[in-house]
Amino acid sequence: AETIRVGLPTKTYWPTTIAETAVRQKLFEKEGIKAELTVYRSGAETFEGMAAGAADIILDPPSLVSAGRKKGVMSRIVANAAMGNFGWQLMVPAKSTLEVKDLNGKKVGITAAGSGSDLLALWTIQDRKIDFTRVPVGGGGLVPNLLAGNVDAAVVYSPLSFQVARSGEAKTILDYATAAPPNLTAGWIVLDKFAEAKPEVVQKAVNALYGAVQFMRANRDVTVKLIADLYEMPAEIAAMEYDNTIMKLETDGNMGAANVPAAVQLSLDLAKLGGLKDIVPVEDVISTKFKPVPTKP
Amino acid sequence: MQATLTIRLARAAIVIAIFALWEILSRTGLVNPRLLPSASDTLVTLGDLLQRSSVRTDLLVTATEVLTAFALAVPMGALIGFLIAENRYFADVAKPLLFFAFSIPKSIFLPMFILVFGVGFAQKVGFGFFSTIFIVIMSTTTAVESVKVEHLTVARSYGATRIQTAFRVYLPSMLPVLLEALRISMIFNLTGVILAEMYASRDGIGHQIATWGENFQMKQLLAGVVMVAAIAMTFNELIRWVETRCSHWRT
Amino acid sequence: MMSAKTLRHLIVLALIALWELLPRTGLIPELFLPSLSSTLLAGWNDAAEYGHALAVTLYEVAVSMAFACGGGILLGAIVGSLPRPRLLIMPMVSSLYAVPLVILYPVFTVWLGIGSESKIAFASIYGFLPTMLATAAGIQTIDPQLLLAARSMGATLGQRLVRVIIPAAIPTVLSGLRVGGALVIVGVVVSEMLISSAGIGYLISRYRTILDSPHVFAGVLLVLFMAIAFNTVIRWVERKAAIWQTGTRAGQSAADEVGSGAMQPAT
Amino acid sequence: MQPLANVTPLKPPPRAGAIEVRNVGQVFRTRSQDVVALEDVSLDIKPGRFVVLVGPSGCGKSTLLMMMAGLRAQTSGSITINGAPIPQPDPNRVGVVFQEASLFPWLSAEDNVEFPLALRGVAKAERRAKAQDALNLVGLEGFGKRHPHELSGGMKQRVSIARGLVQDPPVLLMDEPFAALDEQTRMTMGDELLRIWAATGKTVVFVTHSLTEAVYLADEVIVMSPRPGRIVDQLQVNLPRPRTYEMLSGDAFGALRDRIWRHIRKSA
Amino acid sequence: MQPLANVTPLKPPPRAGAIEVRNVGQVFRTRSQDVVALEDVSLDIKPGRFVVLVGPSGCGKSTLLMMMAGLRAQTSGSITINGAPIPQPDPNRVGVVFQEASLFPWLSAEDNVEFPLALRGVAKAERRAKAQDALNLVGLEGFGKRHPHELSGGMKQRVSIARGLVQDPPVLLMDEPFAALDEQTRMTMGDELLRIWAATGKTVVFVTHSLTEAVYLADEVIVMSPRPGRIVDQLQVNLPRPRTYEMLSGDAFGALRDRIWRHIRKSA
Ligand SMILES: Nc1ncnc2c1ncn2[C@@H]1O[C@H](COP(=O)(O)OP(=O)(O)OP(=O)(O)O)[C@@H](O)[C@H]1O
Ligand SMILES: Nc1ncnc2c1ncn2[C@@H]1O[C@H](COP(=O)(O)OP(=O)(O)OP(=O)(O)O)[C@@H](O)[C@H]1O
Ligand SMILES: [Mg+2]
Ligand SMILES: [Mg+2]
Repeated sequence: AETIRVGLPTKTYWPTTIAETAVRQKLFEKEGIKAELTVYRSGAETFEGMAAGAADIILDPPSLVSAGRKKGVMSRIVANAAMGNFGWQLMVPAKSTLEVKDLNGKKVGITAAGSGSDLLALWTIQDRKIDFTRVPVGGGGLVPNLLAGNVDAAVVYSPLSFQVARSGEAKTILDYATAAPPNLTAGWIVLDKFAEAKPEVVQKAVNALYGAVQFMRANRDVTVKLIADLYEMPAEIAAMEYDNTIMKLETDGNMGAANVPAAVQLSLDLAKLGGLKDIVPVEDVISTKFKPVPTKP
Repeated sequence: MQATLTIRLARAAIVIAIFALWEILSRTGLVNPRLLPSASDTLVTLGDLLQRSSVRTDLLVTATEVLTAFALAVPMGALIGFLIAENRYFADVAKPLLFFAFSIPKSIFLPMFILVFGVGFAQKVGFGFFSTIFIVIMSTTTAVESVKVEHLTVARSYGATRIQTAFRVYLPSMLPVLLEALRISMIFNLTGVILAEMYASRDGIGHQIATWGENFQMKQLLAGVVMVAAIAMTFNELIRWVETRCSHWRT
Repeated sequence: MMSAKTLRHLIVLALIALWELLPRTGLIPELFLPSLSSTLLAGWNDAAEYGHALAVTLYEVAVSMAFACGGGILLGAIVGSLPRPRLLIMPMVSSLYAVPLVILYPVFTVWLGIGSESKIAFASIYGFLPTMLATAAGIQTIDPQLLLAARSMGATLGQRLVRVIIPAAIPTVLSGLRVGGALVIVGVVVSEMLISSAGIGYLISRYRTILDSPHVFAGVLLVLFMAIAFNTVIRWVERKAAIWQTGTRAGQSAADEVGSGAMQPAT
Repeated sequence: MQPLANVTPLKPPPRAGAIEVRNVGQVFRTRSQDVVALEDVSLDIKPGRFVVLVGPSGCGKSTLLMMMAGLRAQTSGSITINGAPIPQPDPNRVGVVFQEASLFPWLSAEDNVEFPLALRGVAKAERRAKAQDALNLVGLEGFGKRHPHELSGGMKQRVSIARGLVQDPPVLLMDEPFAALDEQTRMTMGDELLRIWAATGKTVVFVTHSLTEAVYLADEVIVMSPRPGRIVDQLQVNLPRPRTYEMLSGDAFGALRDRIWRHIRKSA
Repeated sequence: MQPLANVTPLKPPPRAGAIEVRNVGQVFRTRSQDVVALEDVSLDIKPGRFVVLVGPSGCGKSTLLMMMAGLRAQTSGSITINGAPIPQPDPNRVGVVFQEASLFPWLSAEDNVEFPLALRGVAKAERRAKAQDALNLVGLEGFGKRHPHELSGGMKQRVSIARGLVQDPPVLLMDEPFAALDEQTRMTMGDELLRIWAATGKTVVFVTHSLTEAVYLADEVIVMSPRPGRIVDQLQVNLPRPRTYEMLSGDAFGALRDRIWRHIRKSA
């Protein structure tokens, strides 16, 4: 059988849960293909991995597709995975009394310049008409620096955000899942070459992945346990991750849907804010050739 | 013999002191225990982690990659370093170039390794090798340059071939410098492999550590760091063992 | 045969040509290696930004260099010349170095701050140990008779250090310095790449996150220039110190360079 | 050549170089076995004496000198210089000329000679002048700028002697200083040394393998035997001073030389 | 002590150690100026001769030896051994005992002596036996396991001599090999050397500062003067062999010694 190599940006991020579910529920097998999962350090690395020929299908935001096309890496989003920043939250230490509007002139921690958290921080600046310093502290430095007071607030990803909120160390002052306008935050991406050479493999892969999403929605307990195992987290946090992100993911992934171009455009606009110069037209970023038909477990 | 005993005791005392300090800092809350879990907690976590077969497999994978990269980088680096030291022409051509290559953060080149090797064993070993070889070359060059001319003259007068000179004069006189170099190289090697694993991986301990770090799982993170440090220290001890066996002629 | 310098320049030219041609012909995607011209263009267009970043990085490198090299040589010399501390400390020090600092760096910023201090601390440690270990190892190769002679003339520990140990170990110390200095540069840039809001490393990682490879490599080019500058300084010191290295291989070749020393049949 | 009067003490030290060696033993531990290098050695050297130490190779002469210089601790017994023990080297009391030249390869000949003065912070001009005098004295005028590897074996040894002399301590220990010199230079240097000694009132302990040299220079010759190193004879040389080359063929000289020779012959 | 007959050639080399030195000059370039160490030196040494080189310190004896050994190229002129030039060291033609012991500090005394044999791949047992013989010959029985830093100055030099002898080349160059030895050991070693020389038919070129030793050992004494180094005299020593200590006091001996002495005196 054909093997499809799936590239995932970081382990404790919902795409991993999807892909793992698809593997464990043997959805790829049902489609007659095999899958090999590789976890990368973050979105950019995953994209580089695909460009280097080490991954066939990856999950990443539209901005990277756009940037890649300008750099000679031709790829498109074939399926829409999420239309919002679920689980992403602007947090301050529990004892802090700061509100979003008070952040003017303060320091806000992000993972890396140009990353998803940076884009959200920039959006906050623009949307709330305030100005603060974005301080890249890396994924591992986010919470430590927040707790130590080196930054006044931080843009935290899930399920870390749930975890620190739960432990009472920090609290949320802005939930991007609801605050930010719905845009296409992430989609499944393949190289144009690959889509042309093996369209059936791509089709089968998205089928399996969206089958996994269906399965997860239908099987709360199994999924919560999987998340808890994979992320090495208490079931309680895993349940929050399930309710607040997994349940919000796109279920059909159709790039042909009417709302998609605008959502992609918005996503690119946000990226432009973050310093992305390599913008290409929306129609170059997406492909409507594949419409996922979720595999039945 | 007695001296070595006291030194051993002193060393043990220092190790214990470090752990005690760690424990105290964390327990008394001088340092936020969420940021620095106590030594005992970390060790307990370490024990738990080692129980997991997945962690053991990861450790094994990493150790294999590290050793392979090391076994490739050291002889090759030593050879190139030796050639550079021995051959002025080669040195003039290569030395500055190698130095520049050495001064660039290697992680920039990680994608290139994926381009060439894909993701997997070869890529990790390749990057580990790449991170190590420059320092081996540079250290070997240094070591060669510290050899005494009069000893070379003696060997020459007895008609020693190049190989004989290398093994019978260079090697023993270089040994102290060389062993130190090996030590440093090992650390570079380890860091290289772990960076490669963090970058893209399906297994290996570096990958685990990165995840723990990003999820603010401090106990696991520290336990992971202790594991990696333990691998490096074991290796260190190995080199020290060689060192004490070879260094009796030094006063 | 062509002179070494010519060959080296040819190699550099070839590398430059390859750098331009490989991406242009599409053999390597521009994402991994943008052509030299587009790199230079990117750097030129944002020269002000790079200039500012370079200033920050240079400052951090300079301070770390002072700590790493100065401290490394001094401590290496002390530890290397006293057998007791050597046996006691050296294994501990090299074991400590075995702790993968890169992983812990994000946590360290909690105590060291996110600004220049943490970069300087990280790079100093990074460059300090190789310098120190190399110095200490070099010192062990010193002829003990020389130390005895100095002692008989009443040299204090400090005098022995400055007047005997360091000059005698100079070849090793210098190359320890080379390694240490290079590592300081790497250390500063890497720590900037990990966590920071200024400096060349920051630019590299920012542009990398948005896959802007020409800007990434413009940063790399600047790092390279720092390495070249540092190398020039070291070579200058090396030439100055050539006279100290008599009696070793290093001295022989240094002496050849100065143009003295008798003709010798090929080794 | 210039008389050494030029190489005067930096701060005139008390010319009282009494050396007392009491039941000294030295045991070296090697991997295989313990080596008794010296056993129960006792000596009494009055200030201002010229004492020569002779004995077959490996009998412990250098070891004894190292202990007197405070460069090595004895395993048993005690050594005092001017009544005080010498737990560590003290250039104000004792100077050493080593058996091996032990020059610093990175310093020129004159810098090597200046080294001990530089350690004491003597001003540049002064120490350069003193070094020049000392180099002239050992016949190395014009060689000051050379580095050790550019000197012949005998020249290196002479630089080392100059370095010992320039320190001008009340006690001077010299370990086979003339071994690498030709006979003519050796004689000149011997005479120079005697003149310096007479002018400064130093105590000199001198190791040599040349019995003629021993008798020619000494007030007292101490003969040692090896394994373990012990003192087998102590001879007073009562020849008048200044010594002359004519004395070499005199009967008194011959008798002393013969007596030492018989000891050496027995024990070598 | 054992006769060196035991230390026989590994593969009997042609005992034809003719040395021809033709108009050889050596100029050293130092930072300050050029040093003419040797100028226009010509020599003809017949195979099997025992030639002694004497001259004041720094006259170029060591330099000449290094050139004969192929360890240093002459600036001008030519040197041939058995008719062929010696562009690089060839242990099958020439062996060297250096002025400084130059032992490898990381090897024990016996390993140091075995070193040249190990280079040629001689089997362990055989080379151990040969090294033992050579060490006994120089009076170091039982010191084989010691490392250089555990030996006295004279002992180191003897190990170095043993290392030179164990190779057994047709030409042996010895640079002040006995300088650090006491007179008794020196005599014994001299006699041993003469026996080996007679038994093996080697050519020996020997540097010494002892004129007595020079005349006692030599077939021919070559006297050099310094700055620039030149040959000022060449004396045939026609005393009968084997030499005895009685000859030392003979007139012929004294006359030769005096003639050399006058040269040295003039030039030192
Ligand atoms: N560090 C050491 N370890 C072991 N043995 C030593 C050490 N130093 C000296 N010895 C031994 O002690 C004895 C005396 O040595 P010493 O150097 O004092 O002799 P010496 O009288 O100076 O001889 P020489 O005339 O040959 O210089 C020798 O047998 C030597 O092997
Ligand atoms: N590498 C060198 N560079 C410059 N000058 C040198 C060098 N080697 C030797 N010389 C000079 O050449 C001359 C001859 O030196 P050489 O060592 O041959 O003397 P020698 O006859 O062996 O003296 P000694 O009896 O003192 O050993 C000396 O003046 C010495 O200073
Ligand atoms: Mg001695
Ligand atoms: Mg000489």
